[in-house]
Amino acid sequence: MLLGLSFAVPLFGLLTEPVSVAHYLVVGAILFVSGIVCMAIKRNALGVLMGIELVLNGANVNFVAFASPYLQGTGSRSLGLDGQVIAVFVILLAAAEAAVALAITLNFYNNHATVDVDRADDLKG
Amino acid sequence: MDLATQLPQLLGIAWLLPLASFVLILFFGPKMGPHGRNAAWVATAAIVTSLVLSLVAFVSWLGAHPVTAAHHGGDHGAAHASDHAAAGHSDASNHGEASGHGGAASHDEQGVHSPVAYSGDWYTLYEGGRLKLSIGWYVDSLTILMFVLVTFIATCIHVYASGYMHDELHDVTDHEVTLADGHHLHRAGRFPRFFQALSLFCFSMMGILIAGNLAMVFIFWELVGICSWFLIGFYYERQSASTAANKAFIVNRVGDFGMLIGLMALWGALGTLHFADAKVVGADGQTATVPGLFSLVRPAESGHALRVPDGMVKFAAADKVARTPVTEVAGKIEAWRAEGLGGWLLFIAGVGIFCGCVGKSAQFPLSVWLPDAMEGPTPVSALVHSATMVAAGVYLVGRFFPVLSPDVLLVIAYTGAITLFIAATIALVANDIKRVLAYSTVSQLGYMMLALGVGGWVAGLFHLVTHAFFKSLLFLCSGSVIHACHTNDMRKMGGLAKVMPYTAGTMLVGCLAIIGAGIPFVIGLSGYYSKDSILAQALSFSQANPRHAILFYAVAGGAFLTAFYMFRLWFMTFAGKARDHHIHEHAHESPQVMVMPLLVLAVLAVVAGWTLPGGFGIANLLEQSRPAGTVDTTTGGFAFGQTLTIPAEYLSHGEPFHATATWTAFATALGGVLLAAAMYVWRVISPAAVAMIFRPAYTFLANRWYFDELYHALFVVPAHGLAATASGIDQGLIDPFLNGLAWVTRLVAGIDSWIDRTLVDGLVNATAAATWSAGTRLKVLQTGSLRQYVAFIAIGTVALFVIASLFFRASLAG
Amino acid sequence: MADFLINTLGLPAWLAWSITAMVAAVLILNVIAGGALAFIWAERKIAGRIQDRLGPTRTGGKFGWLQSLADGIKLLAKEDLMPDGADGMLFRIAPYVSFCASFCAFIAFPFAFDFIGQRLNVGVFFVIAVLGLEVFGVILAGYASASKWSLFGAMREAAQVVSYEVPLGMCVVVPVMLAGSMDLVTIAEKQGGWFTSWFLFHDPFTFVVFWIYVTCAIASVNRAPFDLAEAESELVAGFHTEYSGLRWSYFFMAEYGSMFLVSALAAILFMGGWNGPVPVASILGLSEGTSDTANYFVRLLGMVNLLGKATLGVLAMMWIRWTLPRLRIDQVMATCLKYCTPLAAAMFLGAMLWQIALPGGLVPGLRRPAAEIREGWLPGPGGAARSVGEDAGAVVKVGA
Amino acid sequence: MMPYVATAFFAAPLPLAFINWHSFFFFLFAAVACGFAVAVVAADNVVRMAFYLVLSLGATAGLFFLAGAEFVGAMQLMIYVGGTLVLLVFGVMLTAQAPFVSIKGNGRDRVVAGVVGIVLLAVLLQAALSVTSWRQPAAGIVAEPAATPIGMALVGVRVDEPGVGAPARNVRPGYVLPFEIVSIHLLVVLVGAAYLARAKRRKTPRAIEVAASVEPPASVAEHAAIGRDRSRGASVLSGGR
Repeated sequence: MLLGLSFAVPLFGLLTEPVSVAHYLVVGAILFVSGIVCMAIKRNALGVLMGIELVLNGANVNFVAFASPYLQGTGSRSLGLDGQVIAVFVILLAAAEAAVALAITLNFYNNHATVDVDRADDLKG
Repeated sequence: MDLATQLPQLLGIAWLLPLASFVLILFFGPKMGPHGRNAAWVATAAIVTSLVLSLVAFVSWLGAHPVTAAHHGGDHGAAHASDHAAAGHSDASNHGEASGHGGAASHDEQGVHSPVAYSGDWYTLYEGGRLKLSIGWYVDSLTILMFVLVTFIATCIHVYASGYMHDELHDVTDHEVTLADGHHLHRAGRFPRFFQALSLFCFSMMGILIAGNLAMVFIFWELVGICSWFLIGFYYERQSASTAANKAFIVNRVGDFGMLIGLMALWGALGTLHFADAKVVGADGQTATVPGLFSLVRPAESGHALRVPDGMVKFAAADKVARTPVTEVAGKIEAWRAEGLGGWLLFIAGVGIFCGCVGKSAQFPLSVWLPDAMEGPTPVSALVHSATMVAAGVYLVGRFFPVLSPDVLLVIAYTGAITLFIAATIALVANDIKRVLAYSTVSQLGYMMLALGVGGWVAGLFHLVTHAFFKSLLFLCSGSVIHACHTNDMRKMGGLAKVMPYTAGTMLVGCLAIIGAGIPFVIGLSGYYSKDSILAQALSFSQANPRHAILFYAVAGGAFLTAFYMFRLWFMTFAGKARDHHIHEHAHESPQVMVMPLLVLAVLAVVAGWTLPGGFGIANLLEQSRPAGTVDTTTGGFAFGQTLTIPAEYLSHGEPFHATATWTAFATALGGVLLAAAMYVWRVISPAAVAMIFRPAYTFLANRWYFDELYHALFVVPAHGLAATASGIDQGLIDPFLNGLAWVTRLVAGIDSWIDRTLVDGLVNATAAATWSAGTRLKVLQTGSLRQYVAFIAIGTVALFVIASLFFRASLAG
Repeated sequence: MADFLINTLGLPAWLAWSITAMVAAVLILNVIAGGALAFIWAERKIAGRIQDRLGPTRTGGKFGWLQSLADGIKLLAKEDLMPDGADGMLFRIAPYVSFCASFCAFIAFPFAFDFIGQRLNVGVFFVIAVLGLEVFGVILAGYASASKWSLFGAMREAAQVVSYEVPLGMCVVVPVMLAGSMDLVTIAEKQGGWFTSWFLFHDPFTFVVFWIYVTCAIASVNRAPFDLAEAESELVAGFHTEYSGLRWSYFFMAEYGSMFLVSALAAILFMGGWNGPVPVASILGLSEGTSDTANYFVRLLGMVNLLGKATLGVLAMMWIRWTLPRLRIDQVMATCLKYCTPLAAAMFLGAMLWQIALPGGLVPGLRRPAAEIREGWLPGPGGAARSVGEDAGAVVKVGA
Repeated sequence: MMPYVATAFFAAPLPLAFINWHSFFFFLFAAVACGFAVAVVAADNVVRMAFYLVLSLGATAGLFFLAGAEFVGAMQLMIYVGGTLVLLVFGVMLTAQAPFVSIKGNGRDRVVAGVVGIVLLAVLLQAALSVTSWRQPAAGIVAEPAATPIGMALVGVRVDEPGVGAPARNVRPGYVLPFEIVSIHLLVVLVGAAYLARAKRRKTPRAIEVAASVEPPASVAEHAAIGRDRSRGASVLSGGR
């Protein structure tokens, strides 16, 4: 019955079977790529900053996924605590990086009265 | 508190107080009142406290060991018997309660005399292998007596100096120093500095006195030497002063070299430098007795008779020991000792230690430094170079007496005799008042050495004490005279008795004391007693050893000369008419603070030798500490193959020696005084005429036997020659070689620099240019657009992925 | 309850679980909303009394207890305005963000032993974190209103809340350290027994920490004297100047919700949670696990207990609000950075050293022996072992 | 496909009974996270971007909770959403004036970035789905709660079993050193940020002329005011984290 349903309704199959690491990886990939694109197209420094946050977050999703014993298929072992701790550190460092980056941005704004990263080309060759 | 713990504490504090004042003045001296005026108070307070403590120690010693008359003479043996019967018993250790002989000496089971002494260690500097260097004490009546003496004289001199040195309280213009620009030296006063050195000296001197072992003695020996250097060179801008200071120091080093040899001989052979036995608590908890030098050389079991200690025997018989099995060594020692092995070692040890004393006490070969030392301020001359430091040599010989074998004593005796004679003769013709006193000091020291050498232990040290009093008195008087006349030359003085009566009177007392004046067999000044006992002992020695009878004549002649030159001094200074009116008018009596010490010292110079009814007196006090085994006549000799007889000292107190000695002394002294009076008061004999008649002798003496010239020829000239040769080699050979080397180096460096400039630099510059051009071309890539960079990164990642998955599929297969 | 539905009524599990969730949500919502109504009324009365007025008297009987209900109706009926320059989307969504934040915090909040939406083994952490999100709504509102007053108000509140989270966190860490767990249930359980085993009386340092916590809590929900964000004397009404009607009331409910939450948190962290000063239940012999009714009764008792303490806390806040004057912004910051933070840090250190020095407490008899703690009900040392099980386990049961 | 979904959701409760609620919540959160991430990219208004980012990160926190990493989830909420985002919004507020709130990028960049992004996404997805062991459904082993092990591990004691990463050796190191390093790092960041962002007098002529031309003098004063506020704010914020 269940089989029939899942054959008939491909999406429904997703809902009935438990998620795997790959699901998380896909989410992580999407977050990561959108972060990259965000960094690539935003001219607002803060936008770039948000892109960075997104990228880090995507990476974090992967770490947590690999760390979680719950998501592992039978037989394969999880990354254990290491993954989670790495995620924690990434979060902490992201906070720090955000603070510094914001400070830099504000300084830039103080001196150039704009947050447009394309205007920050004083070092252009 | 029993004496054994009380004495070290009292004397230890008394010893350290001057050190404290030294440190205080060293750091805060200039801040002490205007120009450091109060430094004098600090130093004086310290030394006065030391004096008080020493006196307390003295009194408590007397309380424990009352000084009674030592019964001498024919009944000596009986005395021993009775003592033995009466007090039968106290333990053989040096710490035993006193009884019997000399009031405070104990008798061991054989009824043999052994002195009372307390010894111990405060602090161990270093202990390793057989070497143990420690700060310890060895206290007997001699130590305490010397403590009182030194602190007392030092106190007087501190007081005196605080008046004498007042010039240093403000800026000083030294008229004896002329600078290159023709002006006189103008410098700031050094008042605190003087008292600082004085305090350090007192500390070091007391260190020698209280020292419990030879190593400690040596340490403070050197400290005293450096203090003397400071004080002689106090006016170091004066050529003469600095030269004199260096001379004193170097000459003393010569003596100390000998002393080091002695120390090495003792330690190498015996492995200990402690005077007394030490009780040590071993690991097993029970106390063992480590024998000190004294009981090694004069073991108690053999009745304290002198013998070569086992250690020295083994040391000398090293090769035999090597050939003997260990178990049998102990057995054979006696045989080896019988062969006379080790005797020389003991002789060397004794003579070595004596060398140090020779240097310090300015004995015959090394006596040249003392007269020059008079360049220092007069209080220094009084304290350091008459009363205490120079006495340190005599003190050490006395302290070390038990270890000295008869032939060492003979060496000492002859050294003393020669010194005595030479110094006295020089003093005859000297015209500098302080030099006269200096040479008289040397000759008196010769007296003491001679006394010790002929076995007069008490006599020598007795004379040391009394001499300290009247010689410091004499120096202070001369200081007061110089203070008044601003010159040292006696020929410019004369008739001063009227203007400065106190000085004249006290100096007269001093002169009488030093010549040993007194009413025969009734009473006399301090010198009377000490000098008589020396004469008596010399007499009995020369009778015991006829071939050494000359020693007695030396003493007698010395007495005559002493009397002559001392009164020559007094008459030229105080009697007659003024020779130089200019000086005479400006002369004046010295201030109160300088006169007080004179009076006090004069009194003591009178009474110091007396023995109160009941037996209390310095002589009997010293008798308490007479080294074990020196009571009775000893005969022996290791080195010269001849047997010497050191007569017991108590013999000299009895007939016939006593009377003879007294009469001799009286006659010689009287003769000397009368001759002096005849020449300088009544003008019966003209000194000039005498000088004319004996011109060669006169010039010879006036030039001090050409000692300085002799040493100059013997040592200084060769040294200079050697130095000249060395410098010649240096400049002639080594310098050209080095210069050539430098030239070659410069040549090579030139070539090198050419290579460097052209090739290396060229290469580097080329590289730089290349880099620069590359950079200028490449910089266009740096668009400065953040977003482009991000895009590039992403593209790069993709490219990596694609390449990886295209070419490295296998490794990626997961 | 879910078991009850499944076993007794025979409902399918998914339905049972969703019903349970609904019920829980509705309960919590009612707690907030009803609580807000009650508190608004209470505040008016208290303010009146403190200022020697009567407060609301007429609406609904003599105490005016229907006053806030009437206000609510009025607010519903009010036209809600939006400035022209406003960023519409953000302007509309801001109140809900605020409210959701303070509402979600209740998910992990235990009212009694297992009267709890979702038991997390990081309960305290979660609650504080989510509470921190409330400021977002404020910032968005402030920005979106396109008004200087609002912007400044929002800025102030943001700065204030974020900075006060530091000492607040430090204060919270102290009970966590004492209980060895971040699970609120565990923390409360550790303080069971007589009031002497409350962390408030654990040692002098915790006692001080409690007062620091109170200060920081008031500041972080920006009540007077820290209500810089709506300082009417300087900026008209701060971040909600432009708001009216229902949206405005959401901000209000969020504020009262978080007030209640911090008070209840104080009760759980320091005042024994649902354990009364006197262990009435165990004295009566009704300890947990004797029977279902007993458990239910005990937990009910505990909930009353906790709500009582929380309410007391809220009333105290009102009292403070109507007593103390408002601080200046620099004073607020100084209070946080110069006094609260160092003091909290020092107290933390002190409590830690105290634990090392006197593990058994000052008077060993007073502390409740560890054996008495219901190990059977508690997870192993320091954390709720079964929490993920409750989260996912049930679902998995169904799914697999 | 739409009808299927309809049937899937509105058919008789029977199929609902088979729904794996864990997967359901996963998809819910995943959709929110990805959706708003894309929204961040798409949006022009900075403030809205920040808002979307909040939602996206919050949803990610939900994902963490679902994966059994509660501590990380709470951390995410507290620091990322609570801290970093507040920080960002601060920046937004401080620089939020008409010209900068929305800076349009030019189309060419968008196109290039989009292409690159899509390719990168493709590569990543390929990599994610290529490994079979990752794709096999979860066995659903209920994990021990992670809070305590992490806490213990951060102070150097490992109470969990070593993961695949760590080879089976007896001594299992904790994370004391990284922990210390991170804390020092945070301190340094605090100081550095406070220094960088402190309000200072504008010296650059360029800035002055800009201020003169772009804004009325009044707003310059206001800038100064905000600057003062900001310096406090920035230091406080970085201190908070």
